[in-house]
Amino acid sequence: MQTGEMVKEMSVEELTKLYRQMVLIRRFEEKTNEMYHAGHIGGYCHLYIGEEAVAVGALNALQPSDYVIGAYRDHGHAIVKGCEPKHVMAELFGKATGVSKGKGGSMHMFNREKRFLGGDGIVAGELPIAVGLAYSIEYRGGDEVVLCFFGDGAVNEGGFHEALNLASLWNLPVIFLCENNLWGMGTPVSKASCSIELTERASCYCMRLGKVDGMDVLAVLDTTRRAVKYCRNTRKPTFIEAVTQRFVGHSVSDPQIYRSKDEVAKARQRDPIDTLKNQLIGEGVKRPDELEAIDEDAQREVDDAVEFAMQSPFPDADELCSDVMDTEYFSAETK
Amino acid sequence: MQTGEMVKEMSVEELTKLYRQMVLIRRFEEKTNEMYHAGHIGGYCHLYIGEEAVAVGALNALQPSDYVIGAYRDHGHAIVKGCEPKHVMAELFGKATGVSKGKGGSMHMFNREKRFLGGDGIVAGELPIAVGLAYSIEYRGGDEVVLCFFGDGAVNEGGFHEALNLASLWNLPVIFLCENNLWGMGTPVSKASCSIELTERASCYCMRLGKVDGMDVLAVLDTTRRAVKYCRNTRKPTFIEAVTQRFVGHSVSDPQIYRSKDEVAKARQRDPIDTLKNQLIGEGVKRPDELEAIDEDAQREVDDAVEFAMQSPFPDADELCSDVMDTEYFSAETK
Amino acid sequence: MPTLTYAKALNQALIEEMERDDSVFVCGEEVAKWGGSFTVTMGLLDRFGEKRVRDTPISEEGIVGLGIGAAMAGLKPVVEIMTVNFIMLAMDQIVNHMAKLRYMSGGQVTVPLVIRTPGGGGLQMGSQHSQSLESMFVHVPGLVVMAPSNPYDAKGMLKTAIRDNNPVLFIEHESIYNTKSEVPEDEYFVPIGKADVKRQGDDITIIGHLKMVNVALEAAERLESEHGISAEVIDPRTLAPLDTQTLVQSVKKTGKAVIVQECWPHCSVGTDMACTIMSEAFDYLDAPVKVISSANCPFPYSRQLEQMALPNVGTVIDAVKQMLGK
Amino acid sequence: MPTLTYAKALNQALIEEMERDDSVFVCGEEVAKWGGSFTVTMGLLDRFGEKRVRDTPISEEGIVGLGIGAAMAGLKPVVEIMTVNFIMLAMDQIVNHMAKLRYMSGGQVTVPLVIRTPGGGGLQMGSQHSQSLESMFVHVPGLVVMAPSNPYDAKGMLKTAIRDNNPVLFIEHESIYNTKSEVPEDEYFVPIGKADVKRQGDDITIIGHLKMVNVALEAAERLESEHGISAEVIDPRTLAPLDTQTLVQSVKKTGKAVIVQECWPHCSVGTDMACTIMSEAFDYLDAPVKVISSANCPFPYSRQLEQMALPNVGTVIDAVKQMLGK
Ligand SMILES: Cc1ncc(C[n+]2csc(CCOP(=O)(O)OP(=O)(O)O)c2C)c(N)n1
Ligand SMILES: Cc1ncc(C[n+]2csc(CCOP(=O)(O)OP(=O)(O)O)c2C)c(N)n1
Ligand SMILES: [Mg+2]
Ligand SMILES: [Mg+2]
Repeated sequence: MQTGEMVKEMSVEELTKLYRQMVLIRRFEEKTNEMYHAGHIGGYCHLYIGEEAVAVGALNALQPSDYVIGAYRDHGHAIVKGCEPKHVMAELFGKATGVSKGKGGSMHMFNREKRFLGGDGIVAGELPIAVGLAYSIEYRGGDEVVLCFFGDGAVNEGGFHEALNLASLWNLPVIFLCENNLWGMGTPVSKASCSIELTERASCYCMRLGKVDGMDVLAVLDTTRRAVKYCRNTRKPTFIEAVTQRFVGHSVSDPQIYRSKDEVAKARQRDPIDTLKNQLIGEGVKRPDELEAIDEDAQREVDDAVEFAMQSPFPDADELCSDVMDTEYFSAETK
Repeated sequence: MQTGEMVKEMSVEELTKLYRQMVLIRRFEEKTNEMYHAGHIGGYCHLYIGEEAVAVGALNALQPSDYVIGAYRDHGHAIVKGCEPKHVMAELFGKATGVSKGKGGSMHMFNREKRFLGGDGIVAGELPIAVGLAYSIEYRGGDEVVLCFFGDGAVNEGGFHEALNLASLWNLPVIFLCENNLWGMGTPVSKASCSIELTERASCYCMRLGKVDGMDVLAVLDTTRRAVKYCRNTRKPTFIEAVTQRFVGHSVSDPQIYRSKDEVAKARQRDPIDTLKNQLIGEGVKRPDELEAIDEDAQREVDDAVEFAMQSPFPDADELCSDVMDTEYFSAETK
Repeated sequence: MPTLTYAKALNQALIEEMERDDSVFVCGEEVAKWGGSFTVTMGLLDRFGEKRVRDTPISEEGIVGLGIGAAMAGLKPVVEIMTVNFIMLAMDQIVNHMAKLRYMSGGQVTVPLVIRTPGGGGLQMGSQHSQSLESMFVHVPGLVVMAPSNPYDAKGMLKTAIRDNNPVLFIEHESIYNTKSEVPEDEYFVPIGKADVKRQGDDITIIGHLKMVNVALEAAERLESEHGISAEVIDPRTLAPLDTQTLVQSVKKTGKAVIVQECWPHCSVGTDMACTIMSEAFDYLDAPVKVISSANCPFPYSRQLEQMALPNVGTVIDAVKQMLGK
Repeated sequence: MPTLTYAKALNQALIEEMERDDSVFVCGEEVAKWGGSFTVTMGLLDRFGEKRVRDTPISEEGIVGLGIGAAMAGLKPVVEIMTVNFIMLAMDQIVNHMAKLRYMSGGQVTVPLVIRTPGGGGLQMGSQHSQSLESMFVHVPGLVVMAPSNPYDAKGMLKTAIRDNNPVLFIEHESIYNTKSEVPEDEYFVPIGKADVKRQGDDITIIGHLKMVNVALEAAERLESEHGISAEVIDPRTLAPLDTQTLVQSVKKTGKAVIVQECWPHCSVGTDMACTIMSEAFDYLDAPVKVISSANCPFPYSRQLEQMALPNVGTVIDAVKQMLGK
């Protein structure tokens, strides 16, 4: 479907939601960057600025009971899948009110209730796990699907290969969504993958392949919706490559010596938020001032999130060694 | 090329060599089985009976300076690449005169001088190493190639994926030769791989693919020769699937409950040794009695190998902890 | 009481737990049609069907990940890794995922996955197929590590492992699958974290796990009959969390300890237990705890060499005699 | 003498060895253009070109295998694994290949491969990025394991590692790359298997490696100035093979030892050294050797929690004072 048509067919609420979520992520990440440099956030911190259309488009194709798992660049995915920004921000601050009680950090956002099963800091580590989530669905005869995000760099890990073969062999409902932002740290796809067409790299697993412009939220939504429908109906896996751009460094402390300012400037000309904004205004769905109000509202939510994170307590000392194991080991008496 | 034509074009010596090597492996493996059950050989022991045409055909396409590395079903490969049968048998007996001093065993035949770099007991473990061997060739600007053998089961390991991508990405001269004997232990290819066409599984690595009847030694020779030529000239990797059959169990102690006697009987009708024998006789290259003489000679060599192994001493006790490290660590004085 | 092999006892545990709880399933290389390389899963495919007893491709990383994901979603997978040697391919999933997901998610996610895998040497399998790698798992917080030495424990421990809510590395031993012992017909469980005093004694404590329990017991019998030495033999059974108390108590009583393991010496279960005992029973010890391990080299193929590489009854007896000055 | 950072000292070692020997090459994720995640390989690409300084795909198993193969064929690869956490993906190549090829081939094959990789915590990297996993490598026979604590050792040890004929795991520490010390301009080497007494003392021996050497030294200074306690500080530098003699000699002199490590407690370098010392200096010890480790849990992200998880100067001082009854 042309995304212009989609704007005409979708409800104002739906469209507004996509816009708001992208803006919310953008503001959230900008603030995260600020808070990192102000010393409130530590460790590795990977921002999603520029790539918002992928998570927003893809996750809006799901039903709430579908599982989601992804990589370490996960703030946006966590928020769209249902974590409150304040709990994500509190996690970044290492506070007890964070989604993972402050123990996980930037790369390990979790919300089990919302079926967001993390953030994974090991490149491609989440793919075999996604296959297991899907196995559980088939095992129980459910109709859910699993949406698994990973980067272009993950395609070269052995775990990618084992996971795609298993999912295909056993007909498991996983949507493997490769967020191809053209770089894995400072390595371009061409220096990491024998083919720069990542759909080609997935072409040997006998599964349906798709490629989409990851800078166009409606295109991502449309493509993912089809994939989800296919997956839900056939119970087979599919692979989608979403070509996107990160407008910022690999992490907050990346000086980006490996790519030109020009490349980034060019990428920014296709800002996914602007694209949708123009469509919404152009098609008369929203007025500029209405969108501005949304922007402000998102900014407020992010500011509130920071306030919440600031006010929240750090974890108690006894949290250090809790959640390691269920120390109530099974015993015959507890039967 | 039709293999019938090859018989006409090749020299008697070449053809005889192929025949003799296949027979030698067959007799060697039969004797190995006997010696295993007589208690002279222990551990895991995987025979190559039925698959001889693959190693013999492929290895005869190489020049001596080319590297070879393979899996645990390696007696035949070791012999064709230049290990003396008596040293291979002695290795099986765990004797000090074995190719690996009795420390390696059935799965770990090595002959560094002949550039046979093992036998590997980890499924797909040899593939990344093969890539490293090839890297060393390119690094030095040599013209050698690497021939790397592995089974159909190895295709589903992550190491396969990483190795093929690397070799393709960096243009390294490796011939990846998949010995598809249709089974990985008791698992048929269809239960392990999303596609039963293993060339399809290798189709995403942007390398030349080939498939060959692994029960026809001349076909294997021809296909591998082309691959070696391509590889030597272009310095790029290639993938060959040789479809073959093991006439016996996965290892000497496999009762084969997973496949029918019928399947095995049918496979035996295409015995690669008989096929070549018929071609040689049919084309008047050799008379039956000449071939019988070769058979007897091979049998004698195997009997001598057993005699040699029997007579050889076990390793000395101090061999236990030698060859672990080079204990002459580098120090400034040794500069 | 019926007598069962170690393999059969494990098989019974699987059957009982699978009958009781639909969410328990088994997967791994050759577990279904073949019945498991060591026959532990024999008959399960016919009984429970392919959904619950599944042959996998040779993809160790993939199938451990599969087990983790399924466990996170509430199933109770029992993944077999054919031997512990191959688990090196799944270390990332085990160390960076299975052991940490609960913690990293602030307790939201649980991973009630059991990985069954046998190790050990003595069968001339060579360097890549003879290892005892349990020490690596004991090193990593977040994992329960169990290692039964006999059919009774095997069954009771596997049932507990499956019922427990934690990730469990369940280590078996390749050369004791055919050893037999009495196994009750009534349901029973062996608790996590509880060592077992396999033999009472006063003069010295001998500690071992897996096959080395048998070695220790045989050594103890001969020490008694041939040398009049009364050895206590303890099998920790669970290696993590370790039942330090039982070990230390015994050593406080005997004042001497020998630990025997098939692991390599360094950074091992054996030296770790020795360190704990020497720390906690320091004033009770007449001599340092002696740790007998496999030789510090890859395992050789050749039979005699391999036998030299492994601890045996003789080496245990010698160590005890030396310690007691006999 | 010029003062260099730990990162720069390593960088110099690489440059010197690469200039000397054409067969030395570097590869790994982000080692070329980026100059290494921690700047250790900065400038090498320009100097030596892409053949010798090569960015790889994210394929840890593949690139360790690549290094093994190249080393078997006579090259001298220095493979960087970005952090030790990711090495779990290459464990099979390390444990089942790199460490065993020499032995399994009866001594024919040598694997002069150096794997450089940093570990350690304290930077809020979270559970999957803060580990100290060197104990796993020390467990496995066939590997040299080196772990320098300062720029001088870093340079001299890396040069030795490259020249040596054995497979070497060369463990660095993420949070000391910017620490500085004097590094001679003339060529020098630090030998394998030689501990270094970083500070002389009489009352107690403190042993640590990597960053914990700095912690131990600071604790020793404060123990001296604030409590009049004279602590000897030893850095084993090579963890395998361990310089047992130097450790034991010191403890025989002081009669007391504290070991401090960032590793987790069980089956670790620390408890292993403690076991060795308690065995070999049993009669000289006034108290059991105390091992201070990271908390037995995955590393938490939150700063305060993480700081609690790690040993620090205070915990060392407390342990020493307690041991000396002060
Ligand atoms: C197994 C593993 N190897 C290396 C790293 C270090 N690392 C972190 S992010 C990254 C690049 C990943 O690139 P890509 O998959 O394209 O994701 P992106 O960062 O572009 O979103 C690397 C190499 C890691 N986290 N895990
Ligand atoms: C990593 C690993 N996993 C499992 C095994 C156990 N195993 C030994 S052989 C084998 C089957 C391999 O099949 P294939 O690759 O087709 O080779 P074939 O035996 O048919 O020659 C398995 C699973 C192993 N050796 N290594
Ligand atoms: Mg990327
Ligand atoms: Mg096969």
